[in-house]
Amino acid sequence: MEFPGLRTQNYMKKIEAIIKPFKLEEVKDALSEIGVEGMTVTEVKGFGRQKGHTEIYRGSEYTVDFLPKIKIEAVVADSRLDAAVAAIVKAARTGKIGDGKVFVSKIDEAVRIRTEEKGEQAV
Amino acid sequence: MEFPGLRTQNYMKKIEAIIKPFKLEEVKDALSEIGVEGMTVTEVKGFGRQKGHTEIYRGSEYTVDFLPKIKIEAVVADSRLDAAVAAIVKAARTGKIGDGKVFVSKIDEAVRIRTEEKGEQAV
Amino acid sequence: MEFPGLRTQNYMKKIEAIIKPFKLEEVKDALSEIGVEGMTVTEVKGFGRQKGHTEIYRGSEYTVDFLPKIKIEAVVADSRLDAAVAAIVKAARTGKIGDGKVFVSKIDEAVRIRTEEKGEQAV
Amino acid sequence: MKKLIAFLSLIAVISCGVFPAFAADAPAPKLEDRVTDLEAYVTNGARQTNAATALAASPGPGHNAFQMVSAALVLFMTLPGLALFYGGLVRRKNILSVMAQCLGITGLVAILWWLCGYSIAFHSGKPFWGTFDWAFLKGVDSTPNTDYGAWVSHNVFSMYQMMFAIITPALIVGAIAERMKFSAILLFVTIWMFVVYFPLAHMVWGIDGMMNGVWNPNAKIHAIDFAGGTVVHMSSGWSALILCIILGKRLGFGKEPMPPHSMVLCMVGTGMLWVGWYGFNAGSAVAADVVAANAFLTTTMATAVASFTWGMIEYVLKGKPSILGFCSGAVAGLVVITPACGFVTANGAVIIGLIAGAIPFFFCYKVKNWFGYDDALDTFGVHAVGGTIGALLTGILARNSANANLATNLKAYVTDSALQPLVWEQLKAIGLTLCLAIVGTTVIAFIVKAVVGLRVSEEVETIGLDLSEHGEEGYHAEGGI
Amino acid sequence: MKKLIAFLSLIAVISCGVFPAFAADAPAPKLEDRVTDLEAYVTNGARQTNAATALAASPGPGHNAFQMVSAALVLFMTLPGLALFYGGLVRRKNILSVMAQCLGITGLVAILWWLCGYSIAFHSGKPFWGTFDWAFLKGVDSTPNTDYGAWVSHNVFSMYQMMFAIITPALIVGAIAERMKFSAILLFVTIWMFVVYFPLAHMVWGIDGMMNGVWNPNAKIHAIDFAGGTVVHMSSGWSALILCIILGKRLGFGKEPMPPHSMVLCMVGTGMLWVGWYGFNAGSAVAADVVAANAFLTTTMATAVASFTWGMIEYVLKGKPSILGFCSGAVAGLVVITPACGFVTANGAVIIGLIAGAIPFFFCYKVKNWFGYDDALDTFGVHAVGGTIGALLTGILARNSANANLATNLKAYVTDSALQPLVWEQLKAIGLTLCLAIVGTTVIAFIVKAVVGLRVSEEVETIGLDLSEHGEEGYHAEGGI
Amino acid sequence: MKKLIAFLSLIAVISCGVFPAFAADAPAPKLEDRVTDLEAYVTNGARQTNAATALAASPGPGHNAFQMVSAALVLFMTLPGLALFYGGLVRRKNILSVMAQCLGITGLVAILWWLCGYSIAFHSGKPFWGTFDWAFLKGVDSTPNTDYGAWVSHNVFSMYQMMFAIITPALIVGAIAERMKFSAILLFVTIWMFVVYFPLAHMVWGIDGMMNGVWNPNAKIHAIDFAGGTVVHMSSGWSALILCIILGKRLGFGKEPMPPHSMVLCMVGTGMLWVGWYGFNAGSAVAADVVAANAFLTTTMATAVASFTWGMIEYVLKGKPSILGFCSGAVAGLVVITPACGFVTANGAVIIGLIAGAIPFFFCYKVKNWFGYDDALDTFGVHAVGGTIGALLTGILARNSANANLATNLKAYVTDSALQPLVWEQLKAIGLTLCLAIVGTTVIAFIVKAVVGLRVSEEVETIGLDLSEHGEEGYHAEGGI
Ligand SMILES: Nc1ncnc2c1ncn2[C@@H]1O[C@H](COP(=O)(O)OP(=O)(O)O)[C@@H](O)[C@H]1O
Ligand SMILES: Nc1ncnc2c1ncn2[C@@H]1O[C@H](COP(=O)(O)OP(=O)(O)O)[C@@H](O)[C@H]1O
Ligand SMILES: Nc1ncnc2c1ncn2[C@@H]1O[C@H](COP(=O)(O)OP(=O)(O)O)[C@@H](O)[C@H]1O
Repeated sequence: MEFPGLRTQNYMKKIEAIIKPFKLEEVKDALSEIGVEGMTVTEVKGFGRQKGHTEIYRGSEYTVDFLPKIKIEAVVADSRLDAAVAAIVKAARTGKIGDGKVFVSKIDEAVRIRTEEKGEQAV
Repeated sequence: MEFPGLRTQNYMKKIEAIIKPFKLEEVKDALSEIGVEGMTVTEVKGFGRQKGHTEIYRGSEYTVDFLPKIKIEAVVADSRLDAAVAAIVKAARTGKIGDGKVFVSKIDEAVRIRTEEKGEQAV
Repeated sequence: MEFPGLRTQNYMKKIEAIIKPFKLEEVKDALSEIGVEGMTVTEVKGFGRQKGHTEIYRGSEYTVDFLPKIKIEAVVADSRLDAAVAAIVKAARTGKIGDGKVFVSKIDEAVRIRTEEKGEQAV
Repeated sequence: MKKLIAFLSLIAVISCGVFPAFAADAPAPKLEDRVTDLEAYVTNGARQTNAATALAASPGPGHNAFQMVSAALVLFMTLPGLALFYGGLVRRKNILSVMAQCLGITGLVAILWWLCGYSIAFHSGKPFWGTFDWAFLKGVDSTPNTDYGAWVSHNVFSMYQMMFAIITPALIVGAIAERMKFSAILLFVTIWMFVVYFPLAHMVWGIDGMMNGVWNPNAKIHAIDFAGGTVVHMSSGWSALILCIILGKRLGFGKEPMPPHSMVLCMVGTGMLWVGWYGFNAGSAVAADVVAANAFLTTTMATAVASFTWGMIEYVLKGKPSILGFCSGAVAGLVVITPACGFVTANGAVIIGLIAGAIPFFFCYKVKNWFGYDDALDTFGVHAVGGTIGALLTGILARNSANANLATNLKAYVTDSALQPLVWEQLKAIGLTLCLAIVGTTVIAFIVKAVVGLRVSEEVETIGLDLSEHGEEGYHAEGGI
Repeated sequence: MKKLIAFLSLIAVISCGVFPAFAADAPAPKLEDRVTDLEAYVTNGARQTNAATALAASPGPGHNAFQMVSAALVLFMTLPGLALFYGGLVRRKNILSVMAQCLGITGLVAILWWLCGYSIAFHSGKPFWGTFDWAFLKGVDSTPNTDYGAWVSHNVFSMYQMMFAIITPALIVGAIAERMKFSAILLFVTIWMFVVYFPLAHMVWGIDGMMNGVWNPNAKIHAIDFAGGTVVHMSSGWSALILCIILGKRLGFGKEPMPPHSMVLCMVGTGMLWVGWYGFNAGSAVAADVVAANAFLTTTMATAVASFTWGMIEYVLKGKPSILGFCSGAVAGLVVITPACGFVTANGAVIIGLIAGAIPFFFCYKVKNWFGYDDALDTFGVHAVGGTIGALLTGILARNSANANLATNLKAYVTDSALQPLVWEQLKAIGLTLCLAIVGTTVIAFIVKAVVGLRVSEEVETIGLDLSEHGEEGYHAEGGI
Repeated sequence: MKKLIAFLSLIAVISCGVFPAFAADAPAPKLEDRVTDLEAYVTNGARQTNAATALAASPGPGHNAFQMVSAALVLFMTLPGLALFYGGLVRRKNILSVMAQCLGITGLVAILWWLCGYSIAFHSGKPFWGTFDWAFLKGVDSTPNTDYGAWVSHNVFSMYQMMFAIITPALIVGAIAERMKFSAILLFVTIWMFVVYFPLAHMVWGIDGMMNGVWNPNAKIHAIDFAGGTVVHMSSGWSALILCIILGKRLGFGKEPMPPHSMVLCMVGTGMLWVGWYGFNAGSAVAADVVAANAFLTTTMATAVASFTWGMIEYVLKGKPSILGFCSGAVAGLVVITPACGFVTANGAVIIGLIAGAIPFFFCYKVKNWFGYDDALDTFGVHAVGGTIGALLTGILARNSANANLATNLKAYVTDSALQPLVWEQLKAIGLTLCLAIVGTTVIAFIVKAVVGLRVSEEVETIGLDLSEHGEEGYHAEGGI
């Protein structure tokens, strides 16, 4: 399997969004609406400005700085990037601290395992 | 710790593969065979073409669009990229919808915590 | 939402660190100290040089090559990169095999969902 | 241990005063009477109170053993049975809150019970309220109280009944899960016990209770409730409905998916509930006698049939029989048979099982969505609906052949026909219970709302009650995350 | 409660017809007889049927209480005991399917039992089959049936036996886990109960059963099986082997790792099985008498020894004693002691424990891999092998000193020597049980295959039975994923 | 089953030898005596040994049933109760090790018990040590041993006591969790049973034990311990403290967060412990009599009050009542009431509950941090402290009105006043127990350290004991990871 030249271009982006768990459904729907057909979701714990809580187990106290979040990864064609990011931000926003982030980075290549389709066809 | 100039080159790539959980063993073996000595695996849920299921809990019905998948992350030297991607695709393929994806992106630097080795020596 | 020109530059990096679970607290503190205000943590399983174990369940034996690790993702401004990587390496090091890795890659854009702040302000 | 001897001699000592007939110096009781008393123990019959035999003041081992085990089984229903059944159904971030509510209610109610609850509920007094003579369980010792169990220690009976008083408010938790303040729950339960539970228990089970159809000839309503269809399930179920309506829906209800975080825990809880329920139902005979035996059979048949029915209805209508379906059916069966178990036959139990599998199903799947109230874990759909159906079916299916006491004490009401007079008595009891629960809960809810407020803040609800209200998380991964 | 009085008087009433001797107008029964009857209750002796004492028709509280608790304990073994023991061993995507199978079988078998199962198994009739006289549990009331328990209510005994009828097919689930259709399981079990279980139960325990060596003098095979080595464990275990072979291996068996998704649940289930098993073994005495007491001791010793033995064998051979090892050993010990518990001594039990820890270990670790059948959770290795060894060891270790009935009813067979004649009787019973289970299961399996098909589709198996067959998932994280 | 007849006749047979009075040819026992014996069964009174009635050699069903169920309940406390309570509190990587320790200890102790443990602990002999006459449980049959229970089978009593011998060392596991070698634990427990447990059990409960204040008139110390405050909780708790100090802290203790990996399991275990504890406390009456009944009530009240107290103290001091708080309080209440349950009144129990909720709280939250020892799961804070307080409070709160045996056997010591002489006896017992546990454990610990070493390697501890010591993991996700 060869990818001539492809690796120099950047025609796909990966969007990583860290959101509050209960917003997942809304974000998913928002993305589907604008035609993002696939994404991968991971359960994560987030540390940030949103202050954690103290847990007390008998003698031992812990400050739990890590709060449950959900990470959404979606690889999209450049053409879809802005719309996708906008959709996520809109759907995930509560206005309260801890709403999360969206990170964008380049993807050099994508392959659909089933068909070996590459590039935009794969996502 | 300084990385003079390194950051301009791209001599390593990160492979992210989303596969069906029961394929993990095969993929792992395939990668070891071609000499990939390390990888990191995460339990994820995938949303895509493969249709989900309806869950019914008494009165409430949910369409579960998220299916259990496994994400494999392996950082490899450019030289190994093609072989690695090919190995993954081959091992993870069932030909049925939902087989998953492989995404490739650039890694600017890698450090082995134990030895502080950098670059290719680190992976 | 438009990001004029931003996408060409690279003024932020994503640090992915795979560490031993019990080192999380130390690493988190080390990062906070140098002013990294946010990170996202994921429970992962790692495959590498550190040899796994054999599990035996009645008749069936498995070699468990995957060991529990924790993945820390922190997006930082370029200016902070070296300090952050150094802090992680220092805090996560036990000197024993399996200490883990640090990977660095480019981030094209970051958005704080709550405020829509972008770039360095977002992380 | 040797204590026995000691104990015997004590009995002797005591007796000198209490039962001269037994004292060394007095003529010993007739052998005839002693044998009759022994026979009474075996058949759980009336004691020889005229002649003071060696058995005087002693419980009967078989019955006492059964009652202690039954009490333990009923506690098992709440801890951990109900805590698991409910806890498995909530979201992960609220699992501990449900458990804390069960534990908190247990401690709280036990204290109220010792204080005066038992006395109010079971000491004879007014038709709807006892007295304070047994406050602090004063005088509630190991000697049987023949009003409630000729051969069971009074203190064991009081503890057995305490387990009922504990699980009843705990059932309400299901409806208001994931959003009510812990402090509000404690306050609500405290008042609710005095306003709803203690009076109801007295009316239905108190020896001079106004709805105690079997044992109180002067009852105003000649209703029957073997193990608590009205007292336990209707009272908690209807109160739960009102409370969850006043409380309002959970944030995101209907929008976000809120699947059970662990059907596994839910199923484990169901199994424990079923097993423990034998103490609840058969134990309500307050003896290991023929009535208990019948209750054991009817409880088993009704539950198994209801569980299978619910599952099969799902199979037919939804194409998939679910664990939650089998579990809900089992619990519904247990609820509906509760008031009936000591009064119906095996076939009656099977009929009850079929109905118990069908009607609550209908309420949980359809009615709830029609009205759109957020009865989080279906306390109303299962317990209120089930308890009400149960009370009614008890009226229809109670048979003299199943329980001799009906023939003796309710001849006029139980005529072994579907529309026997008892049915109307049951309807009256249902009405009264319903009103008490609904009115009582409404008033209390608003009082509590005024005093401490009912609901947690949006932020607390979002983050989850475990972290915010109890400072703990249900599960931790490696690294303590 | 006062009901007792009522009940007594009823007895009186009834008696008028049944036992003139007791009727008011007739001469009262001799005091002597009344006392003898009371003594009979305590010693679980034969009732005074000639003279009708006040005890007539009444169960004995101590024995009745024990039987009800035992029945509850046996249910506890299935729900949630077995569901957890098996459920913990499957992959996460199939945990609920195992629980659904346990719940579904419980409801189904209960209905069959009520329909005619109990009547076929326990009503006297042919040597291998009863009658339909007790269909719908007609006439099965609270009065003891002296054929099975002089002082235990008949309805309680029938429910107690029902719990055995439930857990037996549930055991089979272990072998065919993670791949058999729910509908196929229900159909298979329905036929299997009529072809294998009911007949076998009748042969071994029916009062005129052809293998009931202790109570049927005319038995063709004078075998003994105290609590179900043949009826429960051999029948389910051997059927499980056949069924899992016909069904075929799980996808990826031997290739993909399939570690237990939760050894924690498995261990919890083991504890519950052990505790519940006391109801299973000691309860099989149908009285809280000397025989039950001995069964309690032997069950405890055999289980503890077997658990420790299995763990230590692993320690020596594999270097690591595993939880699964200790758990498997405990269950194996419980299985092997089951037919023997009422007939062997403490030392006999220890010997049984040692063997139970070793031989099933060998089958699960080696034999299974040699033949390569996919007995997913080792139902064959533990239950078939264990049940068979148990039946044999019962023949070798049964001693008159352990159970008086052997001296009285099996003098010729139990000569207190290792090769006593009983051994051959046991071998015959083993052979017959084996044939019935194997032939029966083979035939039924192919019928079911033809009617609904045995196996789920590849896709369903890959995704997991929970989602595909029951529309649920065992666990959900925050956000409902 | 018909065995009864058989059994009766056997009794007859035997009797010929043993009790001529009963043999056919000899004059039958007087009716009077037979009735007295029957009454003795009901009241758990002394048996008619002079006249051999039909009851001779027979246990009493009610008491025997209760004892068997109680024994099963105490086993339930360990498997899975304690395994869950402790297992939930450790980190995920060590959950199975805790369960393995519970299972391993169960098998090991059972074997020691059968070997000679029971004989050393309960056969009369020296004031602090029995004999080997009951080694291999020789002669321990179904006939009651009137030294310990007039109407309970001796073999059942021995198994009941075995469950105590099992849970006691298992409690120690809590203090040394997550770091001690499995082999070291097995070796330690083996020696510890002979040095600490068997002697202590003999001193306190052996019929001629030197601290058996109630039943041994010649006791050197007239102390009382109803269900094991000294024997079980003090012995295990103080040994746990010493052992965890010698063992040293867990790696990262105080630095890394080590939150319970599943408070859910911990709470489930708590519920099981509470339910099982009724077998532990009420069962210690060795009869379903008046004493058991009182113990049932006091156990319930003390536990509920302690649980609520601990939770409310947290509420006030920390602002959040935690599940772990309610659970710890419940267990503390159970521990403190253990030695007292059979001797105090309802109000005494409430007082005990309040103290049990407060003092252990103080030790777990403050004292532990002051001294900085790593008692991982607070075995010392709860069991040692609780057991010690309990032994003392028993001395202060024991009342003649609560237990007739005090009036008869300890008149001089129990004067119904707070500072009655009994208090000093209790202090002596506390001192002796403390010394034995501390000295014994210290010596044993160093022996074990020398022989196999106490602690696992750093690497093993880091990776977790489950994988390294038992070759298993508690939980597996899809794909077997
Ligand atoms: N620099 C970062 N790198 C990676 N993840 C981050 C970073 N900063 C924040 N996050 C993630 O975003 C979540 C929300 O961030 P936080 O600062 O708490 O609130 P807000 O998004 O409102 O600023 C955090 O819990 C964490 O998971
Ligand atoms: N654009 C995407 N970005 C990230 N992950 C994706 C994307 N599309 C698909 N995936 C992942 O790949 C998995 C399989 O994709 P799907 O469309 O269901 O089948 P196929 O791979 O056969 O096209 C999904 O479950 C999801 O986890
Ligand atoms: N090439 C790689 N790509 C991604 N993750 C890796 C790679 N190599 C190692 N890792 C991660 O780092 C962890 C530690 O690596 P390992 O080789 O075991 O020890 P060391 O870090 O000391 O070399 C592994 O468990 C795995 O999670």
